[in-house]
Amino acid sequence: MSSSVRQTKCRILQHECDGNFRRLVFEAPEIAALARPGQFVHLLCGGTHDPLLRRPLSIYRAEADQVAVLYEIRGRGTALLAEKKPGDLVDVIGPLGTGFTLPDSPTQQIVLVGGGIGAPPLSFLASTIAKSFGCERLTTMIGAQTAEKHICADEFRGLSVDDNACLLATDDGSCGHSGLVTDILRERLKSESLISPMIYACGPTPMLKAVALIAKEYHLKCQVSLEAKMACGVGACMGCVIKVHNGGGCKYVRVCHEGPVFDAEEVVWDE
Amino acid sequence: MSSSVRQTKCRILQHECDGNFRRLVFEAPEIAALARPGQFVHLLCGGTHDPLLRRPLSIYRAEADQVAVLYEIRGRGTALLAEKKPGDLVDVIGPLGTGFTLPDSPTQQIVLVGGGIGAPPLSFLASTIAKSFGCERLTTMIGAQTAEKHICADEFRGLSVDDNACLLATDDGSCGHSGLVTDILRERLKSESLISPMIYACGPTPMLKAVALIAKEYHLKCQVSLEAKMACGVGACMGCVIKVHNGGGCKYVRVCHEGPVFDAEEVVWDE
Amino acid sequence: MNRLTTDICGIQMKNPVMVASGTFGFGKEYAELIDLNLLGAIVTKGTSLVQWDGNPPERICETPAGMLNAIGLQNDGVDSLINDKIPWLQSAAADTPVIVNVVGKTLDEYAEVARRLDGVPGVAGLEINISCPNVKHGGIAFGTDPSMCAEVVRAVRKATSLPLIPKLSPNVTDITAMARICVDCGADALSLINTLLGTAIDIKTRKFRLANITGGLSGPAVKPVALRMVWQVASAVDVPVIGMGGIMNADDALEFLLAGASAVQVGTANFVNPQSAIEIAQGIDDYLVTCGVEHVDEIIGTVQS
Amino acid sequence: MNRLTTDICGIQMKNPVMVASGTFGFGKEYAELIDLNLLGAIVTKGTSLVQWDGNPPERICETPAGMLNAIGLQNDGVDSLINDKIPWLQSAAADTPVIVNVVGKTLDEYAEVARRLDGVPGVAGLEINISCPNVKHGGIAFGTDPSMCAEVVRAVRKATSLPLIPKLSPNVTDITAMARICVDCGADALSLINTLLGTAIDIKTRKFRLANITGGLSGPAVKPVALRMVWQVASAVDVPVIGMGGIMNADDALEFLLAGASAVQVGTANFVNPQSAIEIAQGIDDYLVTCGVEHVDEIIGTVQS
Ligand SMILES: Cc1cc2nc3c(=O)[nH]c(=O)nc-3n(C[C@H](O)[C@H](O)[C@H](O)COP(=O)(O)OP(=O)(O)OC[C@H]3O[C@@H](n4cnc5c(N)ncnc54)[C@H](O)[C@@H]3O)c2cc1C
Ligand SMILES: Cc1cc2nc3c(=O)[nH]c(=O)nc-3n(C[C@H](O)[C@H](O)[C@H](O)COP(=O)(O)OP(=O)(O)OC[C@H]3O[C@@H](n4cnc5c(N)ncnc54)[C@H](O)[C@@H]3O)c2cc1C
Ligand SMILES: Cc1cc2nc3c(=O)[nH]c(=O)nc-3n(C[C@H](O)[C@H](O)[C@H](O)COP(=O)(O)O)c2cc1C
Ligand SMILES: Cc1cc2nc3c(=O)[nH]c(=O)nc-3n(C[C@H](O)[C@H](O)[C@H](O)COP(=O)(O)O)c2cc1C
Ligand code: FES
Ligand code: FES
Repeated sequence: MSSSVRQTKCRILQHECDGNFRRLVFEAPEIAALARPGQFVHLLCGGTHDPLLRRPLSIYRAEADQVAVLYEIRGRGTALLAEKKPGDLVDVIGPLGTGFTLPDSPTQQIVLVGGGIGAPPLSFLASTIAKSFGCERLTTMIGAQTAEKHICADEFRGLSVDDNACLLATDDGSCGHSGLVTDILRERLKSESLISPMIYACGPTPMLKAVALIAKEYHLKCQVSLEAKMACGVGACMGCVIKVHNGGGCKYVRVCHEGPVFDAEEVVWDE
Repeated sequence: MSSSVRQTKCRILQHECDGNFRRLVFEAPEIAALARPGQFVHLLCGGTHDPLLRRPLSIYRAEADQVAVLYEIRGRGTALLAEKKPGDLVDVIGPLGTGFTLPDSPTQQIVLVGGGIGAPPLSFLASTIAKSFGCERLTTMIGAQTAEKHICADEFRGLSVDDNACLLATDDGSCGHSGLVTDILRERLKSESLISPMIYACGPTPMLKAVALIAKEYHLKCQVSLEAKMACGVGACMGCVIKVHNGGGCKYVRVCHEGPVFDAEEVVWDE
Repeated sequence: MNRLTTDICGIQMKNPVMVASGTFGFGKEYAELIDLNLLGAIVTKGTSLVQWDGNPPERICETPAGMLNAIGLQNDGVDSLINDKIPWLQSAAADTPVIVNVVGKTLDEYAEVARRLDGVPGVAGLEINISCPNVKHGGIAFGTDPSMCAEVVRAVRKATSLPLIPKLSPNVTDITAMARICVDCGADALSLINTLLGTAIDIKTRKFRLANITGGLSGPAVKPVALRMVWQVASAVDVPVIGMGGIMNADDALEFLLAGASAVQVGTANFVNPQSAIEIAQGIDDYLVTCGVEHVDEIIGTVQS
Repeated sequence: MNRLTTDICGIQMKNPVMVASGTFGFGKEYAELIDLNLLGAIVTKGTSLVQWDGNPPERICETPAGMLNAIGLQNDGVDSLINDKIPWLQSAAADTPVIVNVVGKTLDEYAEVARRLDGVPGVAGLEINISCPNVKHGGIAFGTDPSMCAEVVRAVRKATSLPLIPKLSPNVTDITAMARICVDCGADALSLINTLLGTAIDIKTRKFRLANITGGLSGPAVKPVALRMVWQVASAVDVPVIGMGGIMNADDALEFLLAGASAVQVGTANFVNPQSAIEIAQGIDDYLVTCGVEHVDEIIGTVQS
């Protein structure tokens, strides 16, 4: 059986602090070789029984023998992870989950819509798309609370052909559009500066829901990356489900296995 | 009410590693001022709920505004403590317990009998005795498994008037007497090179029991410092008891409050 | 902290955070480390008619996020409580009500302790420990057998006019049944949970870690079970419920209040941080301010399903 | 690892370390991370007669040294098990016996699942889940009510000749009573414990953290309770006992063996470290070598009081 996932104790190569965000780079040649944008790794943050479970983090970079994640300190697990130093080992399972499906045609317009800590997997996706198809048809729209919370803005700018291809929004107006990133999306579609783009979105659920609604309205293909509390991360515990449409009815599918990336129209958003 | 115990977050000043032993020095002026030989501090080793409880460590030095402990990594609590670095804070309650009662007369011979990790409180006691009465009548006998495990030998040597006043024993004969430290005690009493000394002992329970038997045989005053698993450390939970004689019967008393130092003849050793 | 005033069956407390029986001695042990007058109430160590020796050591053992204890209710008996400990508390912690935790090996013993405490100045109420898993004769059997439970509460009820707070055992199939029985027999409030019966083995010596073999599990490990039971009982009875089990910080305490507890007790947390109860009261106050709630009563039992 | 061979009511295992129901899917999920052939046995996710949807999310929640789950037994039903999952396991893990965890909402459903599994190649035994706290219709009621418990075991016993292993609920006053009933009704072995019923509240939203309100507590937090129950049951019945609840490493597993478990199951630990079960089997072997014990059987139930 060809294996697509690994558990390894990985040496930390870099661990940089940027405000409340951390950029963690570890040595993991096998995981790096297997990783696709939208997939995640499942990390042991502490060494004791409290907190007990692993934490899922999206893959932000997978190059040569290195994997990087970009995370925000949200609670005790990420706080413990943040204490680890270069040279320390971190127990990683990955790559996990079903990532983004790349566009089949290089001629289609592509728009990436990110919010907050949803940016890292989109950054990985953007660089993968750029490698395959170039940046010509790529537009990124990234929202954050404030200018300082724009974590991958420089990278997105680097992959944009002009200023119109990388658009920022902040809740407080401290940078780019003052308001929601979905305002920008809607405006661009309306003004037809974007025509029938393929949408990739990752960010807070309300943002994803708004993007999904816009996609539906304009009959656009849209992939969203969702979050859920996870235990196993590998599809065994059925703990991380979301509701999706299933024929006339609904069913629960696993964010860690069938997702975290789903077609927006599959997802039952109402609840 | 005059207070004799403090809870404070203390800054770590030094934390040195010597094989499996660690010497931890922290800033705690109030605790240092109150501390007496034989007392202990109760330390929070980790920051999570696992392990949950504090760990008791004997006070090894209390000078000016500093308190020092000397400990061995035995399990998860001490392993977590060992990770702390100078500058970190450690939550300390102390000084706790009833320490050694100093001899009332400077003319009496004094012998300190220590085993393994029992040496640190005796070192504190030795230096206190030396300050009050000088070293003339002080003899120390310290046992350990091997020469490397003799943790305070230099200090005891420094406080001894001649080679006969500081005697080492090792299980493997790698340093000093090959065998038990109690062999030395017994031999010295038999040869009358020690006459009616006051005995202070700290170390593993079998050693303490052997010392207590010798003391009884020679009708000597003997104080022993005992260990017990502790929860509160302040006398509230009744978790740390040992059995002592009580009139014709027995009763349970708290190692953290009535102890850790007891008169050897008080203790019910049979069990 | 006016927002925090709490009345549990007539016991007036300045805040709803009490210290739990057996984890705070008789107050004196912690008097040098915290200001006892800042506590909502002090619940004493279990007190019996005569002095009890308790169990042989080892009596405690740490477990993941918790601890086992098998103290066996070592205490000096009710007369020593009345003559020494209560008067001391009255002078040292005049602002803090004292609730006496009552234990017995027979119905008569329970009743007699309650009788002696009736009318003693400085005793605000009785918590009836029918649930200690570490006493062989009565204890656990009283707390897990419905008819024995009823008998104890009735007997104590007859013996005293003090507020009566049976303390329920979690080691039962249906804790609401026990709760209803207690209320029917005259309980003014209920405390829960006592400890979960557990054990631990030392694989090196191949012996049980506790001399008593089994002990009571407490600490954060038990919190989900305790919270579930408090929610069940608070939904099932009309008397105030005092919730406890693994409360380590204000967030934990607030979970219990939202689940329906009118007050909480802090136990094992005292060992980890003697300031816990005081910091928790402060943290509850902060939460109320942040949420714009005027009084703690307004959040009790308001969890949404 | 000849020292570790274990026979549980005719189920031959190369070691006494199984993976617990619901924590290992149907084996496939972990097949790329560990060698399934090194496991003592695989217990499948609870399997019902027809496909079950399970509970709405949130289904899980971390707790101190533990977790709550309210999966609600989402599964594809017994036919999918027989047609897809068992054949896959037979080819991928030929050396490892598979025990099917059976659930139902009625007596008939339990019996019918058992009947369909009778004689299916690759099914070594049935674990009867009478104790899942997350199913409303049957589940918990079967496992906590003595007469319903008896009925389920009897019904399943009639429907199959496979080894029958009821899985007991810890949410009872006297687990030995339930154990005896199961044995009297034809159980060949017993598994315990399933999860402890608990809950958790999000104080920010003031809602329960689980959509189902309550869930089952597992992980190291429950180990002392699980070990106590295993010791009680192993002392009370003559059939083999399979112990579980918070086993994270070989030391934990050895505690259960010393307490009287003939085999153990590893559940929540799989989430933390998928290698757990294999490392535990190795660790038990190391312990036996260190202690000079020839076979694991020799240490079972040898804890000294
Ligand atoms: C597929 C996936 C990819 C993710 N990628 C990233 C990423 O690249 N960078 C990043 O910073 N974060 C990412 N997250 C979220 C990250 O997993 C959580 O922030 C982290 O688990 C919180 O752990 P904690 O111990 O610090 O917080 P906790 O103390 O556990 O909780 C703090 C807060 O975070 C929420 N939370 C806890 N666990 C999760 C979880 N598994 N999913 C969502 N919310 C949770 C809690 O409800 C609580 O509100 C991802 C989550 C998923 C499911
Ligand atoms: C009054 C007193 C003074 C002490 N002074 C010192 C000292 O100066 N230096 C030093 O190295 N150690 C000292 N100890 C022992 C020290 O407290 C334990 O080694 C420590 O608590 C072990 O914690 P752990 O988490 O590392 O080990 P754990 O994982 O908890 O246990 C490892 C081993 O240590 C034993 N142990 C655990 N807690 C205690 C305890 N409270 N007392 C005795 N044994 C225990 C366990 O049974 C086990 O065998 C003292 C103990 C007491 C009671
Ligand atoms: C060491 C110890 C001693 C206890 N003694 C008593 C007691 O005497 N009477 C009683 O009713 N409960 C006693 N308890 C139970 C506590 O009061 C409380 O119900 C339980 O520990 C759960 O709360 P916690 O998790 O906050 O500790 C004791 C608990 C501990 C840890
Ligand atoms: C996510 C999850 C799902 C579970 N599903 C089942 C199940 O389907 N059937 C069952 O009998 N037990 C189920 N259990 C209980 C476990 O098999 C086991 O009895 C329990 O978790 C205690 O062991 P542990 O602490 O090692 O996890 C489940 C446990 C968890 C954590
Ligand atoms: S986290 Fe276990 S199935 Fe997704
Ligand atoms: S440790 Fe609590 S009384 Fe000694």
